[in-house]
Amino acid sequence: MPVNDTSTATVATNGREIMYREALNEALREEMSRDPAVFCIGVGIGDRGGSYRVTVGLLEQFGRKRVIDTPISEASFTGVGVGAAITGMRPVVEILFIDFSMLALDQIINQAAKYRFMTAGEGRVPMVLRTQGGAGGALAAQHSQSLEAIYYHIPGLKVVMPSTPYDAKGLLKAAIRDDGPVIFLEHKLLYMTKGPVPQQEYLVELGEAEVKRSGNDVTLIAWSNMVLRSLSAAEKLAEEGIDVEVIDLRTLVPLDANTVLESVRKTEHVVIVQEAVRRGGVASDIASMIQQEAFDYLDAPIKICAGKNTPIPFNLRLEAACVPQEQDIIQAVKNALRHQQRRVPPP
Amino acid sequence: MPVNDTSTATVATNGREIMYREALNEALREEMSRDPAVFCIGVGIGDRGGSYRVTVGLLEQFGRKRVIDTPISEASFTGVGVGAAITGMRPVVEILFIDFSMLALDQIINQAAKYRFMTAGEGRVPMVLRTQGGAGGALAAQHSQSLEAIYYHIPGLKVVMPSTPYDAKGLLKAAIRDDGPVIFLEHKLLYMTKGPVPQQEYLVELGEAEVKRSGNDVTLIAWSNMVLRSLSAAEKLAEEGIDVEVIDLRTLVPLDANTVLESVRKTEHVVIVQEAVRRGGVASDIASMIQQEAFDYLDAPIKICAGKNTPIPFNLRLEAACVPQEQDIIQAVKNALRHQQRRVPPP
Amino acid sequence: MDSKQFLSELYRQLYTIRVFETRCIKLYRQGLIRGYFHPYLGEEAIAVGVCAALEKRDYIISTHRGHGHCIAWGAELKRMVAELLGKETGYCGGRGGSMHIAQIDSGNLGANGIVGAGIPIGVGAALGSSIRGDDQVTAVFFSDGAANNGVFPEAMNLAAIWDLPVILVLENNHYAVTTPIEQVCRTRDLCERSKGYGVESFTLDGNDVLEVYERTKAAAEQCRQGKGPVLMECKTYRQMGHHVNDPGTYMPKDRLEYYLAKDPVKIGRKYLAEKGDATEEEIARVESDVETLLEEAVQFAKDSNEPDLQKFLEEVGSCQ
Amino acid sequence: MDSKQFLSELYRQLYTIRVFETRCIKLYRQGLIRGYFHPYLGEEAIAVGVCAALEKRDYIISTHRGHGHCIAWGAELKRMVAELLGKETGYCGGRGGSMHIAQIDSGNLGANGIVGAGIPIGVGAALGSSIRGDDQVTAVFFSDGAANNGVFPEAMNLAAIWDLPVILVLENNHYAVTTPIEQVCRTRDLCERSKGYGVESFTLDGNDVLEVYERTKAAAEQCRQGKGPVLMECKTYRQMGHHVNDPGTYMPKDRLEYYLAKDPVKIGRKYLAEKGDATEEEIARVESDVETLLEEAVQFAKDSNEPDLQKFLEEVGSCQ
Ligand SMILES: Cc1ncc(C[n+]2csc(CCOP(=O)(O)OP(=O)(O)O)c2C)c(N)n1
Ligand SMILES: Cc1ncc(C[n+]2csc(CCOP(=O)(O)OP(=O)(O)O)c2C)c(N)n1
Ligand SMILES: [Mg+2]
Ligand SMILES: [Mg+2]
Repeated sequence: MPVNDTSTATVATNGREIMYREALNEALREEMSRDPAVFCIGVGIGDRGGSYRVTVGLLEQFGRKRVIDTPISEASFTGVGVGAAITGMRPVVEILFIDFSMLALDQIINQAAKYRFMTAGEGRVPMVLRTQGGAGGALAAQHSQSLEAIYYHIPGLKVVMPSTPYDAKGLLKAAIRDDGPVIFLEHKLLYMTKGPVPQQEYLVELGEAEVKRSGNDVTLIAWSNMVLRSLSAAEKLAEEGIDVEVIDLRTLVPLDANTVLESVRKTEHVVIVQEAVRRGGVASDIASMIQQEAFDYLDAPIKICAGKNTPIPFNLRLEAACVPQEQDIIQAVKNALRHQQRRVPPP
Repeated sequence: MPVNDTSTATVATNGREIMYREALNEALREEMSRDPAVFCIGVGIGDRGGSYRVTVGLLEQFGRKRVIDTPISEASFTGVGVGAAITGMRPVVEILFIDFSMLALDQIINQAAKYRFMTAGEGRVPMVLRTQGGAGGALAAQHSQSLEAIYYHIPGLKVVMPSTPYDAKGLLKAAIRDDGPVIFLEHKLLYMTKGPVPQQEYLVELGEAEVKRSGNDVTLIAWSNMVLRSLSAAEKLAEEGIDVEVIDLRTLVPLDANTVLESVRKTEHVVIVQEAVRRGGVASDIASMIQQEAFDYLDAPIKICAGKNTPIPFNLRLEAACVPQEQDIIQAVKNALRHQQRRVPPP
Repeated sequence: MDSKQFLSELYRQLYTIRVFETRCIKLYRQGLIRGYFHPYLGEEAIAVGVCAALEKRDYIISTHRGHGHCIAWGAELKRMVAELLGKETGYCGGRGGSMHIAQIDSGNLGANGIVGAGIPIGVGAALGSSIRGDDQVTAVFFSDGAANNGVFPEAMNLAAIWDLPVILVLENNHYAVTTPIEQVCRTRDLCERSKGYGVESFTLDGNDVLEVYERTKAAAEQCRQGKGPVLMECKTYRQMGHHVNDPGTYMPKDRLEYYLAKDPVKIGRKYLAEKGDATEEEIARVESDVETLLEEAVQFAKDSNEPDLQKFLEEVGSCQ
Repeated sequence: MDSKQFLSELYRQLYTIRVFETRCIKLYRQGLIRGYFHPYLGEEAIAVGVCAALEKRDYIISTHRGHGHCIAWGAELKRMVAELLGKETGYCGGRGGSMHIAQIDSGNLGANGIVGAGIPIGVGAALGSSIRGDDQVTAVFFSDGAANNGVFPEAMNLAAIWDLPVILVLENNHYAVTTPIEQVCRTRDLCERSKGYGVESFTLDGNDVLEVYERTKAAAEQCRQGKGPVLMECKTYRQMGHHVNDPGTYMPKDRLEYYLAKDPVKIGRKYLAEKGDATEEEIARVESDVETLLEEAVQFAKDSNEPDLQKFLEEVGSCQ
């Protein structure tokens, strides 16, 4: 029986640290070993082991029937995943970059997301779509987008965005076991990051945020790669006496509103950090939810620290300027706290 | 010289009332007559005159070279529009239902939206993508979506959603003349609605909201079909002594934040009405912008009245329950005002 | 199954689809059915021939013009009519409607409102069978218009390179709404599109139920032998416009008459009479049985409840 | 243009691409170029042959492996290198990089990071020409992998039914990253995929610049006559891995050696020497001229400024 828990602390790691991509690889191996219905399909995942080496070794272990290299036919192999899922399989479809998933959105939005609903619950699409987004490394406008907001808006889809190896593994396993469909979004800058991952099997349930750092002055909400940057910003701010609580949403849908609201009611100040462009992003939605549910607790406007409103440029300096950096987050927190001071009458 | 104005009042209509779809038809005719670079392309727009009869008569007037019926190849004929636009044409691409535009999102999001940016401003994509969304008439889950939030989130796209024949005509003409790309979103329930449209040529500039009803108690923000419902809700509320200001955004990108904020600072109460599902919708973004820019003016949480979190069902009663109705809007306004009363100390 | 019984069964199916569509068009005109309704009139032999040649364990996947596929696959008429009427007792509890009817437990994976989208989904069902090692075939129905959606060649290629047991049933009724196939295709036969993918294909008379049946039988056999997909282009014609409300005035009279003369239901009736040696009386009994069943179905649907609004809202509310 | 001058020009182009790629790979290894870099080494004859056969008024559209197309179309080396280095003076002011280089005013509509996406865009350029009545041809470059994106058949069909002046230049280098074409295609020749769309197609030796040139000339002529698109499948092979960092160990040695022996630059040199009667000295002069130009370009790029951050932020800030 896997431990069904949500915090890194509970399962002893015995000092084992592995990379995010290795954690994902373990999740796939374990689930494929456990359940013959699970299979992987995508471009370059078999012989090549995946562009980011997440699926390395799976072909050798599970064979060509269950680790399927496809032609560059994103729309169709995603649709193939949907069809296999409907008929009892548990496909893990990989699309190399979230940017390319734009080719497959009919199958995701019109088919996978709606099938269960349209069939009044008779149909199920236990499919995981793994893909990867974010800026980093001068990959330019068509290989750097943060597009989770598109999936977030579609009823019927779950959206997962882990930030640590521990969460990546536990959430991917849970996603594969979920009735789905689950959009599982990785970040290209996270694959090589390391963290503790226990030997023992465990799951991280979908829909549970984690307070990755507790604090009293301001609630900082982030997901995916922005969690790491937010945590280091929080350490810097601590040196200046600002005590930041960092919440890692981990799952965007279902959203763990309780954890968020509880923290907001405590700190009365909120910063949401998002790599995606601000307009129409997930941060806006969370802000709108908070102002509705905790209006009387807010001492200052919710501050959103987000990507610039532009496609990502090739040049590395410009690229960096388009995405929240540690310094931007620090500034956002200070701005969030400053508003309050304006409202306090001078002594 | 067309009158370049934004309010229905300015241009005399001499009592002429035409339908929304007729207004769009006039816009296309006028722009195609004016500029030989403008052409229309889509499924069933020529011989059939369009599913909603917007393009009726264009084939006869402009011939097959400029009114092009296509196979069911949404991704490619949208891409064809992009290519034609890059090389000096001004295509108006029609996709029958916004739901089907999911097939063309690579061309819209990865190509059209980014081309100008990636070429450092050298390239231009003066293309209009006309499509149509919303629920109505039991068309079920794949023909009823409100997906403007997807386009709204993508830097490089403009998004227009007119609610009246007057705006439809003036905005479509402006969209065709714009450097683009412009996503022009119509609503299936609006095509047969009538309104005053002057004989004289005019444009409605992109990026200007219109106060369609002024009031002092609460700011109600809406777009597309929800404007009509909001206006009738406002009339009902007026009978109960609640004075609602109704803002029709008309263009979602660029967003006319000034008009919105000015109203909010006056009324101190906000309701945003959106047909799309709430999670990740445009309303959330506008709410987050308002709470940031006018935090100290708000007397109550911003209330969002949105579609239910579900694909649209076939059955008409269920369908109606999924989309804000007049009664829901009335209730939302009352709720928005009620919060205030809780904060006022009892006499 | 002896020939008479078999031919009688085929005819029963053909006739059922015919009267189902005819009757439901009436319900549509009476305002009892709303939304889109794309009649299958004139194409009945394809659904019936294909489904008769498959096994119970197989899968089919359908289109926006899908009532015929459902019926030929064995759907209950009462749950069909109920779904078209948007009732709680319909196959999708009134959530789906004409364009989304499915009967998953039987292997009918459902209709689709997106033209062409069912093709990769069907290929995916076949991939599942292939992974599991199950001896199942998937028949994917689609029409000429769908052949212009890029997922058709894409998904056909996937089926080809993985040798998947898929029968691609191209119901070439020569129109996509009002667009004649000649306007959107340079070649005469759409099945030629499979050649560049190394996929066997052929045309056949889609109005002849026995021809459809025989060719499907052979195709299914090939599929089960692991030889990969087969594309069957069934030439046919709609007997009316694209949609209930489309008068179809653009359809040339002589073409329409040619196909009306080759009416698939009449052909099936003739087979039953001539090859099956059935008497006029026996045939009339089949017909009246079908009519009775259908009237019961209509009554059932009319008597059924609308979906419960409160329950629906609770379901929706509990979803994230 | 007399034959010697013409062959010399072809060779100059071939050699330019060769040394450009080789030099820039060095810059990549030195960390001066970042992001993706897909070398065109071994495929030079296709870009050069195709572009030489077109007119200045024509259009080309390129791919992620696009440096060769740009150079053959006449791009300035210094602005090319500058773009790869992400400099302000690059063709896209450092915004685009290798995968998005375009030179729109010259008719090069640009590279693309989405495999296959350029195909409909190119067809759109041709549609524009056709609407305007301009006598322009559009050459669309793409490789075997892109032929599996549904937009290839979709867009080819559009070009076919509207008789658009499009040359579809399929650079079959037999790989999509590490995926060999045999693994994702049942047929030997990808050009067979055009048959089902009524589009003329043929294979040719993509390493032979004169063959590419001649066949393109003829195809362009057909296009200008209004006969619609032509698909040319140019057989070729990469001389290294998919990407600068890909050692390409999966490429069978004998295949690689076969193609290395058929090196397009060597073939072009031989043509110049034999058909063009150029002396070794003359050829060496072409080569050294190219090398000088390239070194100047590299220096120019190195000396150029990074894009101005403040200006960029103002641009972005002023956008909605
Ligand atoms: C992707 C997509 N584009 C357009 C439509 C609108 N539409 C509905 S049915 C239809 C015609 C389909 O033609 P065909 O595939 O030949 O099927 P038939 O109606 O002949 O059975 C069209 C264009 C759609 N539903 N989906
Ligand atoms: C739609 C899409 N899918 C996947 C990729 C990742 N990718 C980049 S290049 C490439 C291989 C392309 O192969 P091919 O079209 O043969 O071009 P070649 O590299 O051989 O020139 C892949 C899969 C992409 N860029 N776009
Ligand atoms: Mg058809
Ligand atoms: Mg290739």
